[in-house]
Amino acid sequence: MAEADIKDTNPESRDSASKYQTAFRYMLLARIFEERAASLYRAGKIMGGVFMGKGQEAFSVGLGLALDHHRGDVYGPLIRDQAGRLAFGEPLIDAARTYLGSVEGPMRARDGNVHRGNIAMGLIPMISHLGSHISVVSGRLIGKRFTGQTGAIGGVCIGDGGTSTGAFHEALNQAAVEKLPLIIAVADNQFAYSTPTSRQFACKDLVDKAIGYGIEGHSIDATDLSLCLDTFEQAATRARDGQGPQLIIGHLLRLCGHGEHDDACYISAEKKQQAFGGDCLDLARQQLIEQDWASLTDIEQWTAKIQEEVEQATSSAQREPGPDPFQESWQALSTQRLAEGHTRA
Amino acid sequence: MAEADIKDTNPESRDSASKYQTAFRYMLLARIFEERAASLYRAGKIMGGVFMGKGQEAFSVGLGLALDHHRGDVYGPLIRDQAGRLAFGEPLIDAARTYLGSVEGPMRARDGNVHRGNIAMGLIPMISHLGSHISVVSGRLIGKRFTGQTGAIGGVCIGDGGTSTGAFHEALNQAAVEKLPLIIAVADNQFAYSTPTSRQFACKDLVDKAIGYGIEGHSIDATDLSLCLDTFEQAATRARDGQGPQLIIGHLLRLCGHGEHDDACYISAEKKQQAFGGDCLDLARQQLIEQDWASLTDIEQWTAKIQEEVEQATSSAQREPGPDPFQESWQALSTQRLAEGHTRA
Amino acid sequence: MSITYLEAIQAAQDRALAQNESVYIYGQDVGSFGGAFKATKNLAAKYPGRVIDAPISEDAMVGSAIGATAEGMRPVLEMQFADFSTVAINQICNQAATQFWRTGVPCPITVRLPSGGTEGGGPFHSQSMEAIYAQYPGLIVLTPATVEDAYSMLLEAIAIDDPVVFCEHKYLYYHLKADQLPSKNLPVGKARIARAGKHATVVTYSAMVHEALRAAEALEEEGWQIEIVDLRSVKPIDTDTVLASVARTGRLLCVSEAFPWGGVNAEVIARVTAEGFHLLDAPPKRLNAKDTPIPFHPDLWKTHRPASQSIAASLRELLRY
Amino acid sequence: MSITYLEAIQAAQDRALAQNESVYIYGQDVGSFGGAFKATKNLAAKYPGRVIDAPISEDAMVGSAIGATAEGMRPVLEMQFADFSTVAINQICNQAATQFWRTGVPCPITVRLPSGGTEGGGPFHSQSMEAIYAQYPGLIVLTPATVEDAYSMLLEAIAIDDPVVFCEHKYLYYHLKADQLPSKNLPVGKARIARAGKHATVVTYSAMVHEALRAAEALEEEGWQIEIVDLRSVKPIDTDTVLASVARTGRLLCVSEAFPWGGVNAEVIARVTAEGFHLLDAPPKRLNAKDTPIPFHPDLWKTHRPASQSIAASLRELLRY
Ligand SMILES: Cc1ncc(C[n+]2csc(CCOP(=O)(O)OP(=O)(O)O)c2C)c(N)n1
Ligand SMILES: Cc1ncc(C[n+]2csc(CCOP(=O)(O)OP(=O)(O)O)c2C)c(N)n1
Ligand SMILES: [Mg+2]
Ligand SMILES: [Mg+2]
Repeated sequence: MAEADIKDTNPESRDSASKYQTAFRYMLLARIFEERAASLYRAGKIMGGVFMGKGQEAFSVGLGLALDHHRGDVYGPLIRDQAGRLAFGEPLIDAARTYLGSVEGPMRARDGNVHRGNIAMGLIPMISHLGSHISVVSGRLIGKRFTGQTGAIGGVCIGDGGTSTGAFHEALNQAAVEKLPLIIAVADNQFAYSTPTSRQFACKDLVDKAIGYGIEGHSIDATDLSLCLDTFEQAATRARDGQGPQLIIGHLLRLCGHGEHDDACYISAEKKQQAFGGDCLDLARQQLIEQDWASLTDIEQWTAKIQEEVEQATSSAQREPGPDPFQESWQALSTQRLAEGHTRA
Repeated sequence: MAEADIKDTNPESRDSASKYQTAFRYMLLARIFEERAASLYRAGKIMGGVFMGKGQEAFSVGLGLALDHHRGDVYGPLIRDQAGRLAFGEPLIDAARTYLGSVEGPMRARDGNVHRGNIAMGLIPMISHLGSHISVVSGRLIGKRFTGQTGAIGGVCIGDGGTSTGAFHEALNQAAVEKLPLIIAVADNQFAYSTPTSRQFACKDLVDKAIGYGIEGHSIDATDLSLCLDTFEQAATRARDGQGPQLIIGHLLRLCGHGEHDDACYISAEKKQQAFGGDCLDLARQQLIEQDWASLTDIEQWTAKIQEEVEQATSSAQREPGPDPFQESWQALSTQRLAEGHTRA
Repeated sequence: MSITYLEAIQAAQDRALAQNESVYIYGQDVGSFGGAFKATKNLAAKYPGRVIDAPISEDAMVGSAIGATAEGMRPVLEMQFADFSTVAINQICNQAATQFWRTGVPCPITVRLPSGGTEGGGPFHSQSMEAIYAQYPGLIVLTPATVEDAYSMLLEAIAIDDPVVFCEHKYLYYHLKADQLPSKNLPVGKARIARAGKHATVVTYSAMVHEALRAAEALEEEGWQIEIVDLRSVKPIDTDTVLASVARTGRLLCVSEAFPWGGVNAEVIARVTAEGFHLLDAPPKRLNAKDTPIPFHPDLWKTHRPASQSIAASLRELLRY
Repeated sequence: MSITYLEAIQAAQDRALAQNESVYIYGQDVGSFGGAFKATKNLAAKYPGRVIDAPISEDAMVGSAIGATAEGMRPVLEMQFADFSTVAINQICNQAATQFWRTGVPCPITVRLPSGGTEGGGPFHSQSMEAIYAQYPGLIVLTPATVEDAYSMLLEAIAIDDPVVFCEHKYLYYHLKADQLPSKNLPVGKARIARAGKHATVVTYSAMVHEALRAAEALEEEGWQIEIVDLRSVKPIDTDTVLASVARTGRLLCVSEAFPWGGVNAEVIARVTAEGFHLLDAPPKRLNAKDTPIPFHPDLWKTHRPASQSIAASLRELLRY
């Protein structure tokens, strides 16, 4: 990612400036990449769907940055977490390859869309069934407890709609009983596909669920990058300190369709003017300027570099070969001798 | 059930006396019946298991009495709700027949144990999978809403362990979103089979879950019959008044094994001395005497009559024929023309 | 006028809602949005309060529908994708399917499963689950292959007093068109001869009917007349129609898009070999998808599922025997 | 010394815990209580912190086990009854079973399912779910019929790098005894000739092996020698051993306690008729439980499931052909 100098000289402020900058640039990278993916989708170059994190990059990047895979931290992102994935350390090319069906991608074109992961680096390859990846992240923390890998934490993402699943409940409760160092980031973006939260839950704020699980909860304006960064950083510290699961609700608005096939006609224009309706990227850009942490020229330069980076990733993924069905093993088992292969008929 | 006069002359107090008496006698009936079932079980006369509500009759009867199936109310009891079932109006003989495998029972010996119900009278025939009957009760309320049966409410029972199921969560949330007139009675009897609540959930009191669903919650000492009666009565009124789901947590102790095959060696004797460890039946008996709502002689008479009633039910069920496999239709579909019957082979 | 398979499903629900006040529709985004695939388009506006958005709670969706039937309702549930019904399987197979047998009270729910593979669908948006459900007593499992069947069988499913798992194929949603909706049709439980022939029988259902038809055309050029039986319903199976066809042709190939172990193909072969062993001039064959999850990439997906070419190749082998 | 099927399961878990630090056990009441059936008796005390009580959250139980494998663990999960695994099916079939294929990282979990019918078990404590799981790619499904297999196959299941669904039969828990535990045994994936014969082959597994053996004894008195193949593993199926037996006898009866539609019986028949059609002197037959939920009452239950008498009757029909 493009680097830039931080002008502030006060060390503490320099630290936050630097972190803010880093976060902003991941957000920008995610946004620009996803816009590119959307245009490839419209051009018919992407099979499957394209799901954007537009409007929730600040919340997503907050968790991604709070985790450190070098320390053994585990991350379970969902469909709108391109920014968090980048911050966690997933290479951009993995996203490009997965969307574009390159056989060199982490899922080898067997799985696509946003269903990628990297188990070795602690990045959970989500399946589609909402909520079902939470207990998988918990299981890694349980595994680490068994193997004595202390100090590692987990972070997992879910949407407002995903909180209605049985899997969400069972996993949260289990994490609470096991007092796991798990951050659960709920992006309340006011919609699950077309369904407004009024048809999804009846509590005032999803953070009201924390007490019922016996865990700590925080509810924030997720359009505010500083707040996101601080909240997740504190939550990570508390989780590492043995304070158990941390439920963080981020309030924001989905600024795009559910996927790129969806024009989101059901989201009224006023929503954007109301609380949490802003674009976190615009707000962060303003903040950078206001705090004098970056100039417009800096941002322009970053943008240009990022555009180049995105261009490189997508065009190199596009040049890469797709899968060859005749090279495929067509076996789902790792134990070769027990694999039956095709039907015997 | 045996009747007795109420001595009090103050009308309000007479009302509560009468209700208390009625409740007590259902509790007694349930207790005596289940003790009989347990002894039949020990004598090898009952296939399957016997599950007792010992210690939770007050809580169970509270909900059963608050519901009125003549008004269209619906009741979804679980394994420890013999008292509530009787109060709701289930004939004792149905329990005896189901345990003893009489073909004249409501489940025609196809299902047994405590899995009986009567759909027409609003009594849900539970399946074993914990939590899965809650949404069925909700569905009946949704159905009543469609068909304009106003004023009816639902009541559903679950244990502390059952709150960990995904089904519990989905159903509670759904009921909250639909603002259904549903009372959810959680009998926190400190154990799920052998598992203490510390391994089941991490919140202080399960009532803490109410706010997270956006519903009203109440937590009571469920060894206290008056409290149970009042709480459920109020909850029923609030549900009928459109206040939405009412979560009621009853604190008590399971005073028996999980089933009669289990000696509950894992429940320490001290538990009975601690808070909520008392026997609600004993406490209610004391109360009856103290309030002068019944004399010892009255209670002895009731007991004798109830014993007779239980004896009659079990012995007549025992005399009844079991099912005849050759008379069975062996078809699971109501649409005869689509039933395949046995394997064609 | 021309109507697609998807429009037929919408029309059937429209008609069911119009005809019977007890019908309601419940599922994620089925309300004003009209459903992920638009199978309930316009219905919420046309039938206020009867086409309802559900939370992402498949277990509770089905459980509540079961309860509503006891009040006389006939709920139609939409799963957003068949694959997501795994989290409702307990309610479908243990609660709904057992109710009539346990209590004598029927449970008329219809569970719509947008099923089967499409390009780029991947492992969790492509599954064919009919054979999972068909194993459980108490369920009826339908797999319409035509626009006409999508319409008439869905209407019939809603009218049937037992729980019906309605496996509609997403690949056919837009690909398949008919001139008009049928006014009458074969009843549920009857298979249909989709193409008459005399050299071999293909027994299949859903999207694979069309692959088989294409294969039959290819073989016709080679001089073979292939009969194709469209099962329409995989539970019950119309064994008589299948046997009658095998009696005519002496050769059987079963084709299904589902995973290879067990399933409809194995069940049909077990029935035919038990009751029509002497009718067979060659060993029965079957063709399924491969024994891996369903791949995302179109090039893999096309190889994973049976298609006209692989069906034709199997048929050639069968005819050579 | 004598050891039951249930004790063998306990012993296998004991040995796995002793041999491999990565093994842990997770399930409702498996800790100090030792499990609903006492299959983990004493293990919590012997291996502190490694035999853990789970909340009533089957989905999260399996999900967390999947996660733990990525840290090198080899979890063994106990479902309290096989029937309750329906609420974990999504994690087993979509998360665990697909992981290796999707990512190349194996997922060595073992899910123990106390399966099958017992007197008074009823519809929700008696199910045989092997054929539900066997349909999904990526799973191994084992069905031990003997004390020796219960022991050695469970040990092997825990050692296998893929997710294993281990269907242990509750009826055999106490009914079946052996003199000692085996020191070596057939590997997973191989079927066993449980009894040699030459007039007909019965292919079966789990508790039905013993019913078939009794039927074979009855037929021996009538002069028939019945060969019995115990599949041991229903995914994969050892088709070669089955075919070799049918080659010897020319007649096939498949017996399973599961519901009649599809399942192991249909799969075996499809394989045998495809690859060994000419070996058959009579149409293949099958015998399953009836197509209703499993009845509670012992008199109904005994008629619902296949048993030695009905197996013997089927064999007589088969031999008469
Ligand atoms: C169990 C399950 N049911 C249904 C779906 C289909 N589905 C995919 S995304 C989605 C909406 C998710 O909404 P939310 O959780 O709020 O996340 P957002 O898309 O807003 O980020 C639905 C219903 C699914 N993936 N899993
Ligand atoms: C989904 C599911 N998993 C497991 C079981 C097995 N089971 C039956 S009762 C029980 C314990 C229930 O505890 P709780 O809910 O506290 O009720 P209690 O027995 O204390 O009344 C368990 C684990 C079940 N019935 N359903
Ligand atoms: Mg959302
Ligand atoms: Mg309890």
